[in-house]
Amino acid sequence: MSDERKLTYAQAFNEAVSQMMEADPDVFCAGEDIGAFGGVFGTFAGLQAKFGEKRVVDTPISEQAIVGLGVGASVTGLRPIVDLMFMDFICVAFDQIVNQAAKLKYMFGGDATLPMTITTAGGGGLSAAAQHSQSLEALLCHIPGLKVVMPSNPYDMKGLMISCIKENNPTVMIKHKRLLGMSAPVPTEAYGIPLGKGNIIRPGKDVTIVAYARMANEAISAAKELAEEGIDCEIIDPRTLQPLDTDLIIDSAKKTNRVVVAQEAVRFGGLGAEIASQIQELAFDYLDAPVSRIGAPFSPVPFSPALESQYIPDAKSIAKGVRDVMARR
Amino acid sequence: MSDERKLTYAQAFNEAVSQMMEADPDVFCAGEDIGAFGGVFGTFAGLQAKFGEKRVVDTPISEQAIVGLGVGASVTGLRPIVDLMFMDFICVAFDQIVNQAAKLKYMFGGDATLPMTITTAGGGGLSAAAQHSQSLEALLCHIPGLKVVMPSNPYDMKGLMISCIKENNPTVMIKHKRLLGMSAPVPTEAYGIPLGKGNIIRPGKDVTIVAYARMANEAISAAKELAEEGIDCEIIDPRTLQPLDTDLIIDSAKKTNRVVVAQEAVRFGGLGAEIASQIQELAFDYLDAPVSRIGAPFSPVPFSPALESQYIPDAKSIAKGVRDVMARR
Amino acid sequence: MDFSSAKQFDLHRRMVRIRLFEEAAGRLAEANKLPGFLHLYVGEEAVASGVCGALNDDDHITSTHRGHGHLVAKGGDFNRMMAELMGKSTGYCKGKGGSMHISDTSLGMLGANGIVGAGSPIAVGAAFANKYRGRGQVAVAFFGDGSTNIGAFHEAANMACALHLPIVFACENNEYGEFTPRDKTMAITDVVDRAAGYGMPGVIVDGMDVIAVHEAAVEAVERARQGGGPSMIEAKTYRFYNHHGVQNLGLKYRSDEEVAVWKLRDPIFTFEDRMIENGVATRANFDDIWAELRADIDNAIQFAEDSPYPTPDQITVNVYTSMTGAN
Amino acid sequence: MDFSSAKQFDLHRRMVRIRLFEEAAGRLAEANKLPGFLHLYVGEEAVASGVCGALNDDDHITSTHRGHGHLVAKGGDFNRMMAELMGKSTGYCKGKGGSMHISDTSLGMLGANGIVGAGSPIAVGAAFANKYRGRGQVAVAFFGDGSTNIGAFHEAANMACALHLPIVFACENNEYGEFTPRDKTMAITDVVDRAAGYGMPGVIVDGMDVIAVHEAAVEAVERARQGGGPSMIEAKTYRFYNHHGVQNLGLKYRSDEEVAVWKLRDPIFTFEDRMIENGVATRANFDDIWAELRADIDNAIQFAEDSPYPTPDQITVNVYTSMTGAN
Ligand SMILES: Cc1ncc(C[n+]2csc(CCOP(=O)(O)OP(=O)(O)O)c2C)c(N)n1
Ligand SMILES: Cc1ncc(C[n+]2csc(CCOP(=O)(O)OP(=O)(O)O)c2C)c(N)n1
Ligand SMILES: [Mg+2]
Ligand SMILES: [Mg+2]
Repeated sequence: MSDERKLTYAQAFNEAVSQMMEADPDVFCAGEDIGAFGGVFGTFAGLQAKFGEKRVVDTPISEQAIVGLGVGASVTGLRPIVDLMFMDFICVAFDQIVNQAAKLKYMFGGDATLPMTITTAGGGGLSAAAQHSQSLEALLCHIPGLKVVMPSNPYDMKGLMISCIKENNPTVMIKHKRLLGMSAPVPTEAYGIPLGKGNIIRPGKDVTIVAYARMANEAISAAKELAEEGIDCEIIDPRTLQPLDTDLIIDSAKKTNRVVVAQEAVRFGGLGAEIASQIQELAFDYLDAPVSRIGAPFSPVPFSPALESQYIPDAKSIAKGVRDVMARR
Repeated sequence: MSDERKLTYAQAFNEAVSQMMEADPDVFCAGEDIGAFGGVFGTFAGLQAKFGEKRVVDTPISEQAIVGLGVGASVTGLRPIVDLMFMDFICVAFDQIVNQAAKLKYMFGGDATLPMTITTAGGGGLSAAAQHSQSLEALLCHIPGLKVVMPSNPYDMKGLMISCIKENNPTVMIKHKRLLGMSAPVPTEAYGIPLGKGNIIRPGKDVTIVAYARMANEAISAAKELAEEGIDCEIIDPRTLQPLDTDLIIDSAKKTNRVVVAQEAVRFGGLGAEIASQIQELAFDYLDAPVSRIGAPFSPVPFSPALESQYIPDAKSIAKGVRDVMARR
Repeated sequence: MDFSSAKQFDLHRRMVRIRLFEEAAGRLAEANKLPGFLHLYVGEEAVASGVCGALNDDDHITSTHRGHGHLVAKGGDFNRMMAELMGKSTGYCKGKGGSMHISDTSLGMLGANGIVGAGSPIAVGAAFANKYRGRGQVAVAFFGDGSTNIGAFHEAANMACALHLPIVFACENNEYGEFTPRDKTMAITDVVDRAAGYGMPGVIVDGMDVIAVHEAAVEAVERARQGGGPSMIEAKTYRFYNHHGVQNLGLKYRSDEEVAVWKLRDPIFTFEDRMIENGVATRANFDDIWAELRADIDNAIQFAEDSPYPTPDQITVNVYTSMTGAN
Repeated sequence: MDFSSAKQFDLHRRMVRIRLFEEAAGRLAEANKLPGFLHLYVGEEAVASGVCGALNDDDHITSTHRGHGHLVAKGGDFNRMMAELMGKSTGYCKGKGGSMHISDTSLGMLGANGIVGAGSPIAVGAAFANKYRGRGQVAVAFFGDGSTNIGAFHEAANMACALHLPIVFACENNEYGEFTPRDKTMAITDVVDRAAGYGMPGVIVDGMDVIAVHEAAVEAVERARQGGGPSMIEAKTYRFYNHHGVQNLGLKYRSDEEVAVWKLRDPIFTFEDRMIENGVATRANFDDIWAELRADIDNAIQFAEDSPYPTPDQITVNVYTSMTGAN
C-alpha cells in the first residue's frame, strides 16, 4: 500500500516542492545554501541536481533581497519559494515581509497577485540560543495580507506545502526544527490540505487542547497520559494560523467547555492570546473554566540544555495545564 | 500656577528630552532629520541649536544602523535616544530591535546594560496609507527584553519619556501622530511616571474600558456619551504596554464585571488579545460578559479618508462596544 | 547617439506630462484638496523620461516615495492618477494606496513605495523573472541618493550582480534626503562610486539633460537586454519644490541661490531651446503640446473630482487574492 | 614596521591560545559534549590576533558567529569560555548565550553574534560612544566576506564614514559563506573594493601572516585613534575545519587540494618558523608555550566539567536590568 510509505517531515517538504516544480515551470526556489548543499536542514536536498541552477538558486546572505526577489518575481508572474534559513531571520527581512509582500496587493487596489511562499525553520530544542530558536508566528499572524502555516507532522507538511505553493497570496511555511526527522506515512501523489482548515487530531469530550507545530505532538503525549487518569482530551491542530479555523475551535470549546491552548512561543502576546480571546468571546456561556494558555516564560530562549529543556513547554506542562483546568469548577 | 502651563504632546516630548539632556551629559539623540530640521514632526525642534551637533545627530537613512548605534553606544555606557521617524520603519530595523537590543543582556548572562530609548511615531489618521500609519505595538510587546510605552496625553508623555530615558533597559516610546498637537497642563519640573504603572483616567462602576494612546481619548469621549445614557465607564490607560499593569486592569474588571479593550491596531493578534486573555484568566468568575475587543479590521491601513475614517476605531465604535457588552446578560 | 525628432518629441512629451501633472497636484495640495503626503518630481523630469523612454511597455520599473513622475513617464493615465491622489474609487489603487503607492502593473510600474530603498529588491525580483522567462525584458530600479544608505539597496545591488540579472539601477541624486544634505549622510560625492563594490559599471550623467540621461539609459538597458548584466546610472538632478508638498515649511535647508541656479537648468525649457536651436521644433509646436496636455490635466482633475469615494465595504477587499493557483 | 620580540611572542601566544581552545572545543563537540552550534576559528588565528594585538584593553570589538577566536585574542578567560560552551553557570554568559553569544564587556568584547552582519552596527555605536567621550578608544568590527552582502554591514560602514568615527572594519575573507563559495554570492573578488563606496581607505593583507595583519591593524587603529576616521582591512584567510563543527558533514563543497594548500600556510607554524629563522625564538620556547597553554586548556575543561548547570529559576533572570538610571 502506497499510503504506508513513510517520509520524514523534511522529506515531505522536499517532495512537495519537487512535485510542484515538476508540475509548474514557474515554480522556483531561492535561498542561502539551498543549491548544491540542499539547505542547512537538508530540506532542499537534491532539488538543484534535479531542476538545475536556474530553478534552485543559491543567494547571497541578503534576507531582504531574498524576500524582495520573491515579491518582484511573484508580482511579475512567477511562483517563488524563498527560504529564510532560521525563523529568527524574518526580523532581518521584516520590511519586505510586512510592508511589501503582505501589503502590495492592497496598496495597489488589487492590481497585483503575489503567489510566493516564504519557507523557514522555527522553534527551539537544539541549544541554538536566543537568535536561532524563536517561535515568532504571532508577529506574522497580526499582519493582514499574509497566510501562516505550521505543520505538526509529515502528512500535513506535504499537503500544506503544496497548498502554499499553489496559493495566490504570500504564505509563510514554518517548519519546526525538532520535527524534521519525524517519520510517518505520506501518500506519493500530490495532495493539498486547504489553508485555513484545522484538524481534530484526537476527538475527546472532557477538554479541548488547541496546539500546533511541535506542541500538537506534545499534546498527543499529554492526552495519552491524561487518558489514564480518566481525562478525555480533544486535540485540535489549527495547522494554518492565519487564517485561523475559528469555527472548528469554537465548536470544540462548546462541546468540552474547557480549553487549554498550547504554544511554544513566549506566552505574552502569542497566538494563544488571540485564540483564547476568540474562545471567550464566542463561547463564553459554554466555558466552565477560563481558557488556559501554555507557553514559554517571558525571556529569550536560553542556550544551556539545563535551561532550555525547562523553558520550552512540553507534554508535562500541557498535562498540568489540563489538570488545572479540569480541577476548576 | 506653573501647573497650569500648557504644552502640546510634541512639546512635552521635547521638554522631557531637553531636561534629561541638561541633567545627564551621556544622553544624546540620533535620527533622520532631527538636527537642524528638528524632526519631521517637530518633536526634536531646537535641540540641536541648544545642545550642538555632537549630541543631536543627523543620521543617514539607515534604520538598522540607527538602532545599532543605540545598542553599541548604550552597551558602552551612553544613554542614547534613537529615533525611527515612523513606527512602520521598525520593520526595517527589526533585527537590531528584536535580536540585538532586546536580547543582548540576556545572551550575555546579564553582562550588559542597555539604557537606550527608541522613539517613533505610530498610528493613522493622516491619510498616510499602509506603510506610514500602522500600530505595531503588539509585535514589540511579544519580545522579552523590551519595554513599550504609548502615552495618551501631554502630561503622560513628559513623565513617561523621562522615565524611558532614565530606564536601564531598551524602551520603545511610541508617539501617536494624531496626538502631537494635543495641548494640556504640564508641570515645568522634570518628573517621571513609573514604567509599568497604568492610570485610572476616569473612575466608574458599570463597565471598564481599557484603552491606550489615541484610543484612551476616544474612550473619554465615548464615556461622556455613555454617561448620558446612564452607563458609568471606568477608563484604564495602561500607558506602559510592556510591562503591563495587570493588577490595575484585573481589579477594575472584578469591580465592574464587564470590560471592553480598545486598540487602534488590527484586532487579530493585537495587544487587546493579551489583555482580554489575562482578564478571563484572572477574573473569570467576575465577568458578566465576554471581554470585548475593539480594533481595526483585518486589512492594511487604507489611504482614502473615506476608508481610513471608517477603518480606525473611534469613540463611536468604542461606545457601541460598551453598549453591546452592557446588553449582555 | 543621435535621436530622431520623433524620439525627441516623445521625451519632451513625457517631461511635460510629468511637469503638468505635478504642478496640478501641487496646486490641489495647497488648496487642501489632496489628502496625505505628496512628493513632487518637478525638476527631475529628465531622469524618469530619459530612462523610461528607453524601455518597452513590458519592461518593469520600481519607484520611490517620489513616484508620480515614474508612472507618468511609463505611460500612466492622468485620470486614474489624479483620482488616486484624491482617494477616489476610480483611482489606480481604488483609493487604497494614494500618492505613495501609485502603480500600474499592466504598464510594468511596480509601485511607488513608502519605504526608502524597498523598491530595489523588488526590481531584482522582476529582473530575475525576466531572465527566467527569457523574453528579453529588463527591469529598472529608480532610487534616490539618500536611499543608497539603506541596507535594502545594498542587498539588491549585490544580488543583481551576483545573479547577473538584466537590471538598471537609476539613481536620482538630488543632493538631499528630506531636509538633510548628502554630505551629512555619506562621505562620498558620487553615488556611482558604489557600483564598483558590486562589480557593475556605472556612469554619471547630467540629470537635467534628457538626452544625456536617455543615451546612458539606452546603453544600460541594451546591455541588460543582451545579457550583459546590471549597471548603474547616477543622474545629478534637483527637486524644485520641497521634499513633500510645495512650500518649504518655513524652514530653509537650501539657500535661495542654490534653488535659483538649478532652476536655470530646467530640464524642459533647456531642452525646448535646444530642439528649437537644432531646428527640430518651433515654439508653436511646444505651445500646442502644452495646451493639449493642459487640457488632459484639466479633464483629469474634473474626472477625479466627479468620481465617487470608495465605500466602507471596500476596506477589507483586496487584502487577499481569493482563488488559489492554477495547478 | 619592526616589532619587538615581546610583541611577536605576544601575537604568537594569542594565536596558540585560539588554536588550542578551538581544537579542544572541536574534540569535545565530536564527543558530543558541547550542545548547540560550534563555528571554529582554526586557520584564521592570525586575523584576530594581529588585530587585537593592536588594541588596548578598553578598545571595543564586535564579533560574529565565529567568535571564540576574537574573545581569546582580546584576552578571554579559558575557564569561563569553556564553561559557557558547555552551558554551565560559571560560563561567561551563565550558560544563557553559548558559543554564538560569548562575550566579555569588561574586555570590550561586545559579543559573538548569531545574526550575520549584526555586529557591525553595534561596533558603530561603540565607536560613536568612544568619540563622544573623547578618551581615544577605538572600535573594531570583525566580519566575514559573506556578511558584506547583508544590509546591516552596509549601513554600518556608511554611517561610520558619514560620522567619521574611530572604527576599523576587519574582514575575514575565507572565501565561503557556510557552504557557498564567494563567487556565487558576489561579483567582486576583493571585499575591500567596497570601502571606496563609503569613502574610507582599505587594504588587503595576507590573513595567514600575523605580522602583515598586525602592521595593517596598527596603522588603521592609529588612524582611528588620531581622528582619521574609519578604514577597512581585508584579510585573506581560510578556515581549516567545516563551517560548523569539525567534519565536513559528508558533503564536499571544497576540494581536498584547496584545503591542503591553505593548511601549508598555517598561520602559527609559518610564524614560528619565521621567528626561529630570525633568531627571535627557539623551538624550545615554543614547546614551553604550547605546554603551558595546553595545561590551561586542560584546566579549563576540568573547570567547565566540574561546574554546575544553571538552575531553572535562572531562566527569567537577566532579561531586564532591574534598577533604573542614576538621574
Ligand atoms: C525606511 C525609511 N526611512 C525613512 C523614510 C522617510 N523618508 C521618506 S523620503 C526620505 C528621503 C529620501 O531621500 P532620497 O532617497 O534621496 O530621495 P528624494 O526624496 O531625495 O527623492 C526619507 C528619509 C522612509 N520613507 N523610509
Ligand atoms: C542574517 C543571517 N543569515 C544567515 C545566517 C546563517 N549563517 C550563519 S554563518 C553564515 C555564513 C557567514 O559567512 P561569512 O560572513 O563569510 O563568515 P564565515 O562563516 O565564513 O566566517 C550564514 C549564512 C545567519 N546566521 N544570519
Ligand atoms: Mg535625494
Ligand atoms: Mg566567509
